[in-house]
Amino acid sequence: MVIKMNFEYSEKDENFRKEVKDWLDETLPKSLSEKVKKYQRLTKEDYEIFMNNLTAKGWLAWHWPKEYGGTGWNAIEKHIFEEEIIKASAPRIVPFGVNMLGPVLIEFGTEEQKNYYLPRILSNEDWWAQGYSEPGAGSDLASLKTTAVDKGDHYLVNGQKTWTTLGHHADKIFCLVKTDLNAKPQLGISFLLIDMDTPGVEVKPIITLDGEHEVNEVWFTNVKVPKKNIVGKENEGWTYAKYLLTFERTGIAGVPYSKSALNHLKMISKRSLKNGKPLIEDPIFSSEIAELEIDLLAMEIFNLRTVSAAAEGKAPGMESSLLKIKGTLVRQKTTELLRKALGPQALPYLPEQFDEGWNEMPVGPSYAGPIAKQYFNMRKISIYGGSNEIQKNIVAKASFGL
Amino acid sequence: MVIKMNFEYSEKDENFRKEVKDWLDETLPKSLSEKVKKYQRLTKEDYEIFMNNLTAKGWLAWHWPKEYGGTGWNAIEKHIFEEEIIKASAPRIVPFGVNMLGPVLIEFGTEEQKNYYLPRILSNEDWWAQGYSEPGAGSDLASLKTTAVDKGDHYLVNGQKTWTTLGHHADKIFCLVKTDLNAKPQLGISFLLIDMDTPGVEVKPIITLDGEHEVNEVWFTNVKVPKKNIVGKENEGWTYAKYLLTFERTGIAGVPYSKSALNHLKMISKRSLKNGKPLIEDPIFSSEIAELEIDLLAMEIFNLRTVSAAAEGKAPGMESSLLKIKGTLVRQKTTELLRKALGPQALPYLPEQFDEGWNEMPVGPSYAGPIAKQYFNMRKISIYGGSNEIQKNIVAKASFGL
Amino acid sequence: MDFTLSEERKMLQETVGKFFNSNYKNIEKRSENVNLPEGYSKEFWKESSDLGVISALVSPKFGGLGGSGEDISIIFELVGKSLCVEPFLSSAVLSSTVLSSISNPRNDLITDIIEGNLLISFAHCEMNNRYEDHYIETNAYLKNDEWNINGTKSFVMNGDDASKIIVSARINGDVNDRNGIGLFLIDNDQTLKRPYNTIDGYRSTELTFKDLKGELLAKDENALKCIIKANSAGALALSAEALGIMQICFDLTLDYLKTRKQFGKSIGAFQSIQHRMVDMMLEIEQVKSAVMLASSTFETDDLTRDKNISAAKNLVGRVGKLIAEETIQLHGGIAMTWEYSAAHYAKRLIMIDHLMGDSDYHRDRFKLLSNS
Amino acid sequence: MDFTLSEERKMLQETVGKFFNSNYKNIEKRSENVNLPEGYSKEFWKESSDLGVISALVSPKFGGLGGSGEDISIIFELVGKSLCVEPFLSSAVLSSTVLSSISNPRNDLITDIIEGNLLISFAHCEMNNRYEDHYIETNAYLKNDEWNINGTKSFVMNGDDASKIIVSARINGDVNDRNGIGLFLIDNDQTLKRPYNTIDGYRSTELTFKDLKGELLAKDENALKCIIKANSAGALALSAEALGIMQICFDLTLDYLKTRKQFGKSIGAFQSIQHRMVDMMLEIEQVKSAVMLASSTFETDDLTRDKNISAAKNLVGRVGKLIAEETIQLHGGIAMTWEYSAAHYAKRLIMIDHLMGDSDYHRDRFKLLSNS
Repeated sequence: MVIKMNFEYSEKDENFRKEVKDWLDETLPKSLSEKVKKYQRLTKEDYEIFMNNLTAKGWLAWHWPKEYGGTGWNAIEKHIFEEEIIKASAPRIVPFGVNMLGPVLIEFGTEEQKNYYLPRILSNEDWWAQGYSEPGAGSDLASLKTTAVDKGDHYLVNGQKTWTTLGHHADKIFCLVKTDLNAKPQLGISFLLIDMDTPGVEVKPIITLDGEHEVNEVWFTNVKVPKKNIVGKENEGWTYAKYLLTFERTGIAGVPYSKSALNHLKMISKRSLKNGKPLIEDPIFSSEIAELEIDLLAMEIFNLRTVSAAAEGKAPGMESSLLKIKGTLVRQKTTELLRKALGPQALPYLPEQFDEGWNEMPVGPSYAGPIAKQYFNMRKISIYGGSNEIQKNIVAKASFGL
Repeated sequence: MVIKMNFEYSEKDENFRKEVKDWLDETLPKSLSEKVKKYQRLTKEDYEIFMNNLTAKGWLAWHWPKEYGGTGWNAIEKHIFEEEIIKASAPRIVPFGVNMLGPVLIEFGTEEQKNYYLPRILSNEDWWAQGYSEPGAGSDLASLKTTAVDKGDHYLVNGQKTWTTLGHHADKIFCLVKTDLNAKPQLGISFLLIDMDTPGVEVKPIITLDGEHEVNEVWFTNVKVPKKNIVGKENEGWTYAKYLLTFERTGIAGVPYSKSALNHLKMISKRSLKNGKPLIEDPIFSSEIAELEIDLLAMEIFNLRTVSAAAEGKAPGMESSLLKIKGTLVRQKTTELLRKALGPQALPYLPEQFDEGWNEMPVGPSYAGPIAKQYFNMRKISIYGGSNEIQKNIVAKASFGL
Repeated sequence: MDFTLSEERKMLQETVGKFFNSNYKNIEKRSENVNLPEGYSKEFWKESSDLGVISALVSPKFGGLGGSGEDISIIFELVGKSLCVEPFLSSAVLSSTVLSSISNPRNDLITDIIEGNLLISFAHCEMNNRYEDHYIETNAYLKNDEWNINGTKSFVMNGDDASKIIVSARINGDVNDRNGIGLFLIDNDQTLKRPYNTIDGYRSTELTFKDLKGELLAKDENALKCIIKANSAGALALSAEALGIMQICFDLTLDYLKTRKQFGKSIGAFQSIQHRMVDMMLEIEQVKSAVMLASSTFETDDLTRDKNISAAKNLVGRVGKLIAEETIQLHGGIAMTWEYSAAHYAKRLIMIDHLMGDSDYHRDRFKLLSNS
Repeated sequence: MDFTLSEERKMLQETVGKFFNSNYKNIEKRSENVNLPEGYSKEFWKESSDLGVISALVSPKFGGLGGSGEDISIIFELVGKSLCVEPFLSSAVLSSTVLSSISNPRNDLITDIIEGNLLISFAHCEMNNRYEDHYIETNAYLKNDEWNINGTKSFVMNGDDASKIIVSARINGDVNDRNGIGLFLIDNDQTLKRPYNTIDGYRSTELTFKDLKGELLAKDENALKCIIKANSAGALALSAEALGIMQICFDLTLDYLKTRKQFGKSIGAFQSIQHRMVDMMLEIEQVKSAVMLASSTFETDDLTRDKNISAAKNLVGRVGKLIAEETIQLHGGIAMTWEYSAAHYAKRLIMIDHLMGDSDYHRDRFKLLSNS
């Protein structure tokens, strides 16, 4: 009765990992992965190169069922895939079309919508953006103010969305809009697909505290949207939005990101000097690294447990929220220690160095440039996608029976 | 216009400090301060020796106005006095009569009550206990269940009080009781003085997690209490209780306790070995001590600022709550580091060693015996006297205007 | 990958869980055992043996029926949930690990332990060696072909009732040398004993030896290897025990928050309390993960074994403090009382950090092993 | 004891506060100054001089009107509240401290600084000396009775616009020796400059010297003493600046919590948020206390001065992180944007820990000074 747990990947899984790795080795341009490694700004084309490669390989829709052109992978395969693309420093797969809208259309779209939109997502013909958040309605979508008024053959949309990531690259946006103004919060909301080139749609950049332009405001002024662009039933958009929010998220803990940041931290701590000696030999700094590494090690197992359960068909419940909380804290801690490791070298800020082709001498070691910027940028991960506070509320409500 | 702040005590204050110190040197028995230093159990007589000395000197009622036999000291003098008695390892002044009931009687008592009770408190003839908390009503006194029913010439009291500190030594107890059963919470409460030897009063010990008997349950079964024993008006006891709760508390941060614990910690860290070297040379352990010392240093100034403002007649508001919170955290942290410093030496538990006259060889160094016990005992300080959570609620309500 | 419980595991967990539960129903029952002359229940110990609980902690190679990292974790998670004070750690884990790891394993003695007939304590700690594997002041010398041992061992769990003691002693070299250590088996009847209870209710003893005859079990490299393995096995067992305790602490606190009312609503309805409960829950999941990892790599190479065990024990130390302190704080006064079980769980949880290396020790060891 | 503000202090605080406020009304105005060719507003700097703000940072002994620890704290708390980017720290604190602490104080230069006619930067930091006072690679040698300086200085605040530079350089000994250090005054027109903005909006420069002639200001013991005093004065100024920033962060957050609604009530009504605000408030009071103590002992013996300043700067580093991170987190997305002031306060607060010694450096220094 000797009892053993098995933490190893199966041979099938290991083969799959090798296939992903080899494919990335072969197809991912070195110049592109270098840009990612150096935290340089990615152009729309940079994303498209990688995503077109994925399309060609049939791996773009890694979350979709096979019958719709997806991979049909189980949770472990998805986990391995995600781990490898991060390890290879590939650009991220822009999720709004393929990972967010796709599953909603597959579940709730009309045949016409599926036939029209899904192939365009699979071929990267459409670049989608997400229109959920509004000023005054972040984690709490119940207080939306953007309205869509029924005008017979179309809706007339007015309002403002915000935090629209990469919205300046997008052709289309899926939005939550109020269609019943008299309904209670969370009711009377519809899920609407809008062409960005419709008259009255305006995209305004938001510059974040690190000086970067990644997110946007999207303004709607008397925008006419054809009625067939509604997904599912009118006034039931909340259901579809929730479907997305609870959608299985294997990568939510960001383990591979934290692992690569931890390695980077160790490298930098070996090169940074404190009193003439490598910082990694400082007993206190190395202890902070060690406890972070232990937290990450435990979280990796926690994540694998959840992935493994998902592969067996158990939908993760509060685990997703707990992993989101811990994952963001661990990842933020790596950026904090990276910043601390640099000492005064973290101060210089040369925004031009993040442009492609910049080849001046940096101030200080070349790895120093993006570190402080990255620390401030990463403050966002505990805020967006349901802030950590919201996650705690969800866990408490779901698990405590209080 | 060179600007200087003055953090020094005035000469008058320094003279006062010397007077207190000299008096303690002279009158406090060495055997008694040794017991306090060794965390040995104090008998009723131990407390009385010190308090009778204070009475003789006219310093027992250090919080009272001069006209009632008090000292009339200002906040700085009170602060100095408290600091010195703690530094001298004197027993604490049992506060229930002199520091708690006294001020309430002075403010709200009848002439008869004042004339009868105050001299008995001043002479240590009566040993008072406090009857506020009940099972199910700790920090929230509004849900009291002990009742006092008006029977013409007396009240008939039934119910149970708990956490009654040193109640097993007490002759008398002041209680909050429900006199109007139909009133809303916080209303219908009266402030009643009860003789402990009245038939129907029963004291039962509560043994705390460290194995000690300091607190008690007090049960009332059909206890007859004369009507003249009510303080102030019937059903307005809440006002008097609040008066006590907001009563100026200079010592709330426990700074001198933490300072002496910090010194003890440094001493033990010098003697404890880690890999053959004194623990104090361990960079991480010494850093934990250093940051604790810095927190304490800042808190000492914060406390002095509050004391100094009080001496000028400004009643401390949220400062009391903030000092209570930080004071308990710092003090608990000292007990935690003391425990950690010992390593496995913290394990042995010889309850008999805390009895007077125990003179066997301890297990391990003589300082080790009380440390773990003290750590567990000190968990109470963030719970009682209004838990830290309650203090935060108070500050939020009073200061944020939310 | 397989994180689910096998059928065998579920069975073991269920059977032993029921058995522990029926014997450690409540905290008074535990106090009775604590106050027995031996500091534990000989009866319960014998029954544990009959049920195969001790056997489950020992590998079939040495006459047991289990002994994997997972077996140890399953049993000790239950030990934690019941706060058992029987000699599972001292005799069934530490001593049997030494006896099975020496060059010539002593299956005879292990069998006696498994059958509940013999108690052997492992006397390694000393007043000054804190948590070190190799810092040893007790010494042994050879005279007329016989080993003689001198010195004092501290914190010897169940060292008063054990018939035999395994003693680590220095044969040569400086107190802090990694070489020159020997392991000896001695009879406990001639030792000078100073038994006492620990603050968390366990029986421990100071043992003094004056020219006491001992049988050499291992020396030099093999001896140190055995000490390290025993201490690692102990740290794993304690980590699993702590995990069991944390789960009970969480459940007790949650129950309390549901029933206790303040200002007209249950305390658990307060958001700040809920968020703290989520933090606790999250960290317990982290500990569970670390214990699972350490268990699953217990039989691999020494480096991986010790690194993962150190990760687990370090996390247990940090999270244990959080859980113990929050359990008391969120309960308020009630968890400060002797008669309520939460106080005893919290005490044991805190004191586990004082056994087999605290969070600082294991963080440093993890650091060392990560870089080697 | 007297913790209240004297009339003079109140007046200074009020006058300077009003003046700063009217010039740094909002974050756009600050961005304008940041983007000026010199990285700050020469006009505002001159007006500050006319109003006596620079003078308030210098002792009457050297031609100023203030210069006590309290003066520095008052001014820099206001610098923090306005996020001013003018050379108060580089020229008015660091350089004037050196010039007044050398054996033959240079009142002439100090007067020029006070009058706003001369900017002098203090070039001590190097790419590899982290926060150390004495670790110096830049070197100086004597040739034909003239001092020549070679090396590169990093993170020289306002080092592009300054006319003169005070440079620390090694005359003899190893990079890490406490002795053999010299302080030199050089003209900045022949240095090789690599100016840049820092992430928190300040102008800094890398300066390279090739056989550059310099005037010796101090050497050996006196030089090190001056460096330590300048860095301590800088750490005090930064601590007070951080205190000012923390107060603004707290106020901005509280305001936001009152106006922003979620799930039908203002966010500030959520208890878990309130408790976190209390933690912030409490720690800001702690920082205020530590800064007051450090200010009041600035003119005592060096040991007390440096110990209390290290206590303050260590606490500022720890609490600064808490306040900056909580300010962003409790605001949610809005504090992540460039156009909202909280982001800039948070950035400066974090980066203050990267100047004049971080929390780790000052904890270690406090430890050292406590034991001496």
